[in-house]
Parts: sequence; structure tokens; C-alpha cells
Amino acid sequence: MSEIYDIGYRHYDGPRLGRGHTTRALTVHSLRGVFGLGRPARSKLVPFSLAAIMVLPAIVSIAIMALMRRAGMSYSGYAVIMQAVVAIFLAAQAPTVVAPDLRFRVLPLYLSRPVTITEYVGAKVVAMTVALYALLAVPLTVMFAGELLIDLPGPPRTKEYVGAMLTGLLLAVLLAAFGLAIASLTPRRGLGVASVIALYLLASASVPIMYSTLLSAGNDAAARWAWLLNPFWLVDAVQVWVFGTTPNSEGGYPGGPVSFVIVVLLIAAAVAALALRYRKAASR
Amino acid sequence: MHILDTEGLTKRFPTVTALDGLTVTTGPGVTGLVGANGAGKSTLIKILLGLLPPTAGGARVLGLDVTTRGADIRRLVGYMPEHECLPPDVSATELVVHLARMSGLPRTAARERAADVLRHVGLAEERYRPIGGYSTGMKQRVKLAQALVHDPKLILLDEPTNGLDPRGRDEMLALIRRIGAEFGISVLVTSHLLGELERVCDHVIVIDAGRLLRSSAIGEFTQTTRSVTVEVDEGTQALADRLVELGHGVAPHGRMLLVEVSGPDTLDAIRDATADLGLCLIRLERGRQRIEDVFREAAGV
Amino acid sequence: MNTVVAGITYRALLGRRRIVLLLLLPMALLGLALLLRLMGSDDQRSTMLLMQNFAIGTMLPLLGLIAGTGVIAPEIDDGTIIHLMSKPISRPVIAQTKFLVAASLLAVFAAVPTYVAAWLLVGNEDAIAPGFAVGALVAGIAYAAVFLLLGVVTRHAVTIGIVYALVWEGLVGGFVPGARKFSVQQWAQSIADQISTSPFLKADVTLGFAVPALVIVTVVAVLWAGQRLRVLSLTGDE
Amino acid sequence: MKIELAQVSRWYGNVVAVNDVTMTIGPGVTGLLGPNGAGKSTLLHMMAGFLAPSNGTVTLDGTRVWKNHQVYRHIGLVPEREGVYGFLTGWQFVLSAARLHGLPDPVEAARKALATVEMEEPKDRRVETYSKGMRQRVKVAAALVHDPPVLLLDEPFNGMDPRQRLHLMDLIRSMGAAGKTILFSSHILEEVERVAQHIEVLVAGRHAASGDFREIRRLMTDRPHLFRIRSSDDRRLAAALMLDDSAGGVSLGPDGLEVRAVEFRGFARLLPRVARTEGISLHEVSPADEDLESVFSYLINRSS
Repeated sequence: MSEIYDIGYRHYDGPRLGRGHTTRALTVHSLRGVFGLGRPARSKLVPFSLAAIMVLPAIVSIAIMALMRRAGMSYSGYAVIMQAVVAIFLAAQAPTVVAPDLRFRVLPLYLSRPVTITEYVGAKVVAMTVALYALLAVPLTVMFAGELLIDLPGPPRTKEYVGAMLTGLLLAVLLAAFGLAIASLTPRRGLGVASVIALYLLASASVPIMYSTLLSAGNDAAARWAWLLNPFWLVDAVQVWVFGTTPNSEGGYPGGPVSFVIVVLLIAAAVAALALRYRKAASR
Repeated sequence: MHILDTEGLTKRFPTVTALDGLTVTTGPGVTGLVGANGAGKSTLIKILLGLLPPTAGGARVLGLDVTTRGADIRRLVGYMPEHECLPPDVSATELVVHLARMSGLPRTAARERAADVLRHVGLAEERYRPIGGYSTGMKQRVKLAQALVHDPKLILLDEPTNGLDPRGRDEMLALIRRIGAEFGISVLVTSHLLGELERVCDHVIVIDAGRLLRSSAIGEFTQTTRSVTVEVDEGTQALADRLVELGHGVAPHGRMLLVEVSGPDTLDAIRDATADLGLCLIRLERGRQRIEDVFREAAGV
Repeated sequence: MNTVVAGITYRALLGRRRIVLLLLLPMALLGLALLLRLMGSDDQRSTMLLMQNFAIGTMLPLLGLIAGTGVIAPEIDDGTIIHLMSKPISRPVIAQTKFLVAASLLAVFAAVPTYVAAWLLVGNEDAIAPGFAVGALVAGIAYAAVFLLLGVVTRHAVTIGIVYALVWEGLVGGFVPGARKFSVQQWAQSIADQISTSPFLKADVTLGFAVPALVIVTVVAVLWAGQRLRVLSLTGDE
Repeated sequence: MKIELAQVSRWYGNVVAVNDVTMTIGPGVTGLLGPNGAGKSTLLHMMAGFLAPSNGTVTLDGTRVWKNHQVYRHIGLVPEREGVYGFLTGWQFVLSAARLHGLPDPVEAARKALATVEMEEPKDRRVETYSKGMRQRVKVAAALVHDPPVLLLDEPFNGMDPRQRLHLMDLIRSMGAAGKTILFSSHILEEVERVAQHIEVLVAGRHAASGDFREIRRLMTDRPHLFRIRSSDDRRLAAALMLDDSAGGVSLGPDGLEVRAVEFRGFARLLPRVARTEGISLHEVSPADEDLESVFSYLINRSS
């Protein structure tokens, strides 16, 4: 029996899923965007090269553990040592998460759907956080897996690994919120990259100046505060407070929860700035 | 049920009043919305999508109140903006699938519908290439596809033919007509050209300075012009003179003549006059009223 | 120099968000200087650290990048430069005017704060403050020219500029002494060294190399930018 | 003044945007017509000195346009792309144009130009708050501020509402009548025919037609053509028309008659006569809408 089927317009009567689904889908989409998945090959170049550079020390570390039978790099210091790479990743990729939607005015296409500004911004922050966290967590986990397999004498450094993973998450949230807040101020990607990197350089270039001069003036206690100007050392200070790890800075940090309070305040400020920025963008 | 209805809808901004007591209803089918540039049209669309609260009055879309049911409205409505809104570095497929999911469609359904809809709007192999390389016409199709992909009950098309050349325009208008008739989706379409809307709309709303100028079925619209346009290639002046001689109202309209129809014999008079003068009768059409004429009447020009 | 072009350019840079970046960096410098002073570290060693690492090493190239590309790249990017280019003004004059605007902004936002910061710490001791201020001024002028050219030549001016300022001047210059010879920052230090008599300051590049290099780079970049503007096609999008 | 193009071509790599075009644009209004992507913008950019011809020369009254900023004393340009500083007010923008031209009384010139496009009222708002039509008019004002003898407009009506369109059309017509050389590009036939006496047609980069609008139109319509006709008695009219050779094919549908005319003008002349002879009232006669691209490609194919 022959039949010609109707391939005309079909109505959709399947399910229409709620906010959880759309927000999740947007998060995944943005995350793919960070790594250039589903985009031309050259969009993948920067994120994947940086990710590869991030894993290199972990592999070298495993090699040291296997061949020389001694502990490799510390988990708690990984983010601080690799901070330049993480910062470049943030500067290069944060603008790709927010700038195109502003520049090419894609935002109205989202807002004409059941997606609210809050969900949109939330998804972007989560995506950037996950991307940064992956950048940190993958090498840490690779290194930890290596340590377990190699079975060095003594117990594995499980507590340090877990601590590093948790503080890594905090660092990722802080960097993501801040990076996106700055990058979203301009629809121009180049200016966004410049702004993020400028702010990071500003922070990190001031630290040694402050620290060494204060130290030479004999003011050790004040000198320790200098480290908190840089987000990587700031979060390391939280790690020292919570997990009792060795500080990755000369002379340690000011004690107590103050660093944690600063991180929380900074995250809140960045999220508020993002919310304000997008409320304005939406009303246009 | 009305597709949309507004009552005394007013929106004031610090410097301008975009909508001023607009009361209008539309039924299913294709509805045209025309109006002078300014805040009016885009403001109305934003209010209808529940993205902007009205200053006074109210509006309902598909029976849902715009101030309280915005999210539900946006689930059932598709929107094609006037401005460019496409990221250049993703493909049409990637974008449309993504936006389908943003409307709540599960992944599989989003893929299938995106493929279907892109086919319906006439994007073939191009759909896998980045949008940056598309022509204006193709971009307009992508914009239309993303508005259709979640199978809305109503779509709002803002200047869908803007920037298109005649062929592109014809194809876009044919698509809109199909959406309204064949797909069974109600359409609200804005345009600067009434002639264009005449070809696709069942109903036309004209607003000016935020106020309703006219809202009526397209039939009434065309009925209101009691004139025909006549085109005869050469000898336009001779024909005009002859018709004036016979007591008909004639006005030049570009290359053509606008002849007032006083009864059935007017048409016969035109026929006979062209035949007598040995002219080519290229066009004899019911007054193709243009939007500018409506504004002219309103301005009392 | 055309005053109308200059006026529009100033407005474009100072009237919008870019001014936040232009202000942020010198404010940070002054803030640091003030902090050091309050902490009692207002000695020559700290001043050198602040000047070399922060003022010349970080702030100046970033400001140079923002001002140098900012005076022209966004206009080329969004096509607004057509307003200037469709007037009976020679394109090299447009480029020169934009260069002067960028250079003047760097004088105000980089050289002056550099002077004030150093002065806050050590006053006019050993002519450190004027030394670095003049160094920052001259290097700022060179940066303005180089980044202006970059803004005319490529649409990726900011990225390339960052790579130059960070990777070449920062990293490569740090490890490869030879590369330091071709670094605007180092030339700035040579000039500072010449003016200042402080024993803490020791430049790597001789003045005999730095001064001609600064002049040549600036002049060539401005002239080249003017020539590139003459043949700039605005239909790059098609 | 006259703009002359001599064997001008422009290519981007292997893509030829403008292909061997020779034309002269003299005083009066000239429409540059062609479908999207035909090379209109590229051609206008070459005339405005923003693009070097890959081959051939573009001159304004004998002087080369490329790399010659002095030509802008005589040219006013309205580009298609935005090209307006959003952070300036309309007034500042037009005034800056007047100053850039070095006019003796820039304030008066700017005031006059803004009045010409009826933009006095919103002149103190920043351009970024303008609608597209307002931006377009501010661009026109900036182009007119030095009262140039030559005006180049790239898609000037784009984004304007009917009232603004009408106003600009009147403005262009009157300036053309005053002897200015005006060239404007468009892909909308209707727009062009209401303003321009002379047209130049580009199709796929080639110069497809040139001359008086009516004559070209006649050439364009002189080909097998479809008519839709409604009358008091379609069936009888169909039978009568079929007797003549000029009506190639006649078909009867629910919406009336469709006639494929072999000879366009012959049929158009025949129709009223036959109808009168048969005593049939004509209710509607419509030539099927002209599709520019097909009409023009027909022109090109025929001439090659």
C-alpha cells in the first residue's frame, strides 16, 4: 500500500517544562560557550590550551610521586601557584559568556520567553563558576587519583584534597561573579577582556609592593593584610582558617574569619552589580 | 476568546507618552499593526509580552492578564524583534534548538521542532553554517523560526519585511499568510506599508501618537477607498483629461491615476476611454490604500 | 590638529564607561602611595617598587592601551568614524588629532598621578618624582602612538595590545635581557634614571638608545596610522 | 556636478561585488536600484571615496575621488550603517558636521539643516535615544549641512515611517529639481519610481540597465507577463481573449482569469477593446507583481 505522508506544519502538544529545565539548559549552553563547544574551532583554542596548561603541573607532580617516591605539589597551593592561568582564563572567557548577548541584542529573545532576568544571570554565573571550578578541580582530582594509585608511604592527603576542592569552589564563585560583573559592563569583548585583566593586575601588582614595604617598615601584622588584595590569596586565607593548611604566602594571613567575610561581601557586591546591570539592559 | 484585548492602555515615560488610552481587540488570524515611528509599537509589544507594566489601563493576551500572567503569556507567544538579534558565530540550528529549550521544550522535541520549523521557513543546508554569513533574508527567516519553534498560539512579528528586497518580501509575506492560515497560529504583524499588510492581514489596527486611529477588518479598509488606481503606460495625461471631461474625479498618483468610483459605470468609462485612446490598460485596481493616506486623513491634509 | 575631532574624541572617552577604567588605575596608584605613607614606608626603596612595578609596569601600559585604542578602535568598529572621514579633513590630521587626545589623556591620567604618588612618598628627594613623571609622560606618548596604530590596523587591538604589554614587556622582558631593549617601559625608566639622582634606580637601557627609540616609534606609528586611515575601507562587514 | 565611473570593478578575493560598471551620474535624482547583495553599497562606497576600486576610476567632475578628502566639500553622504555617535545630541552631531566642514556660520547652518529634516524638537536629546527614523533624519541633516551639490544616500528610507518617508521623498525631489546631483540606493521599486527620473540598475554586480525610469520599465515589462483579471463575465472574456495571439494562455480560476501575455503591450491594448466589444465590465486588472530580481536577470540574459 502506498501513501504520501503529510509533512506540513505540526503542532506541538508535548510537555512544556518549567523554570528548572530552562535555567539548566541555559547553564549548559553557556558552559558550552565558555569552552567554545558548538562554535568554530578557534573559539576552543584559548580555553582548552589554558585548561591543558592547568593540568600539566598535576601530571608532572604524579611523575614525581611515581619516580621519586615523594609527595608532589600541594593541593592547597595549586590555585595560588597557577593563578595567572586562571586569571587569563577568566579574562578571556568571561566576556564570551555575557558580551555577545548584549552586543548582538540576543537578550530580548530570552526575555520574550519564560526566562526571567534573575534566572538568566543566575545561569551565567553558575556556568562560569562550573567552568572555573572544572579548571581547578580536574588537575586536583587527577593528582589525587595519581596519589592513591601510586600509594606513597603514609596516609593519602585526603583532607588537604577535600579542602582544596571546597575552597576551589569558593574561589570559582568569587571569580565568576566578579569577572561577569565587570565583563557585562561593556558589550565589547575586547574592552571586557582588558577590564578584567586590568583589575586582576591592579590587585596582584599592589600586593608585593604593599607587603614588602610594610614588612620593611617593621609592621608585620599590617603586611599580612596586603595578601587579601588578591582574590587567590584571599581565598587561600579562607582555606587556612577553615582547614588549617599551610599559608601559600610569606608570613601568613590575618587570622580568623575576616577573609571569609570579605569573600562573601565581594560575591554579594558582584551579584548585586550584575543584577543592576541586567535590570537596566532589560528595560531597554 | 479574543487573541488580545486592551482597555484604556496607557504608558507614559518621563519624556513621552507612548500609549494613550488604547482600547482595541483582535480575533484569530493575521492582524496588522501600523503606526508612525516612535515609542508606540515597541512599547505595546513589550506590554503584551508582560515585560513592561502599563501606567494605566490593562491588556490581556490569549485571555491572560499581562500584569500578572506574563510568564504564562511568554510561554504561548512567539516574538520576532525588529532589530538584529542574532549572534553571528552560532548556526541557525544551534540557536533555534537552544531557544526552543528556553521556551521549555525537552531536548528531543526542541531538535525535531527546530529542524521542522527551519524547513518551513525555507532554510535548507545553510542552517548548519554560522549565522554571521547569512544574507538579510536568511537572517529574517532565522528570526521567524525562533519565534515559531515552540508552537506558540500567537506570534508578534515586528517589521518582518524590513530590509528585504521584493522577492524576499513576497516570500516573507507568503510565509506569514501560511502561518496564519495553514499553521493556525494567530499573528500580529507590524509594518510601515499598508499595501503589504493588505496582502496578508484579516484585520488592521492603526495607531498614531499612542492613540487608536482605526481598527477594522481588511475588507472594510479597502472598502473605505472609493477609488481605483489605473495605469496605462503612455498617455496617462490624455486619459486623465478624458475622464475629467466625463465628470469623474481624477488625481495623479505617481505614474498612475486615482479615479474616484461613483458607480459601476465609472469602471466602464475607464475601459472605454482607454480603448478609444488606444492605450494599454496595465492596471485597474481597487484603491490600494497606503498607510500614509490614513495618516493624511488623520492630519486633515 | 582639529578641535572638533578632538572634542568628539574626548567626549567619547570621558563621557562613557571607559573613564572608570581611566580613573581606576591612577586612583589605585594614589591609594597605594597614600597607604604606604600612612604606614610609614615612605622611603626611596618602597617608592621605587611602587613606581617600577605599579606605575610604569602595570598602570602605564594598561592606560596606554585603553586610551590609545579607545580614541579610534570603537569608532572603526561601529562605523561612526565615517562621520569624520566624510569631511574635508585629511585623514593623517584625524590620526594626529586622535593621537594628541590619547597622549594628553595619558599625561593627565598617568604622568600627573605618577608625579603625585612619588611626591607623596618622598617629596622632591633626588628628583625621583619628576624623573618618573617625565618617564611616564614620554612613554605614555609612545604607547598612545603604538596602540593608536594597532587600533587602526586590526580589530583585535585590545587583545594584541595586552599580549604585547603583558607577555613581551612583562614576561619576556623579565627573563630575556635583550628583549628589554625593545620595551617602552624600559625606555621610560632610562629617562627617569637620567633625571633622578636616586641610588636605588638603575636602568637597563642607555639613554642614547631610549630617546631615539621613543621618538622613532612615536613618529612612525602616528604617520603610519594616518596612512592606514587614508586607505581604510569601511565595508569590512560584507 | 557629475560623478563618473569608468570600467569600475571591485572584488574581495574571488568574490566580485561590482563588475565592470561604467556610468555617469548628473544633476537631478538618480535611483540606484537592485536586489539585496547586488553591489549597490559597494558602488556607493567607491563613489564616496571609502573604498578603492579594484579596477577602473571614479571621478567627481574630473578629479579622482579615492584618497582625496577635498571631494567632501562637494559631497554629502548618508551611509547605511548607523554612523552616528550615540553619546552626542542631535544638535551636537549636526553642529560638529558644520564645524568639520569649516563653515563660516556653523550654528546657523546646523539650525537650518535640522529644520530641513524637521528635527528641531528632539535636537537636544542624545542620539542613542532616537528611533531609527530619527537617526536617519539626523544623518541626512549632517549630510546637508554644507549644502553640497552632490548627495549620496544609501538606503535612506530604511526604518522610516510613512510620514517621514513622504517628507524625505519631497525633500529629495525638490533638491533634485534645484539642480543638485543626488544618488540614492534602494531595492524597492516603488520608492525609486516616486522620486527618481533616472535610474541605474545593478544586478549581481553588473550594470543591468540605465536611463529614464519609464523607458526601462517598459523594457522590463516587455516580456511574457502574467495578468490577473476579474470582470462581470470571466468565462466569456476568456473565450474572447483566446482568439487573439497576444494572449498566450488563458486559465479560469476561482479568483478570476489568469492570462499569460506573450506580448505585454499588445495584450494590454487589446483588453479594454475586447471587453468593450463584448460588453463586459472590467472589475480588476493586475499585472502579477514584478519581482525585481527575475525582471533584471531577464534583462541581463537578454542583453548578453
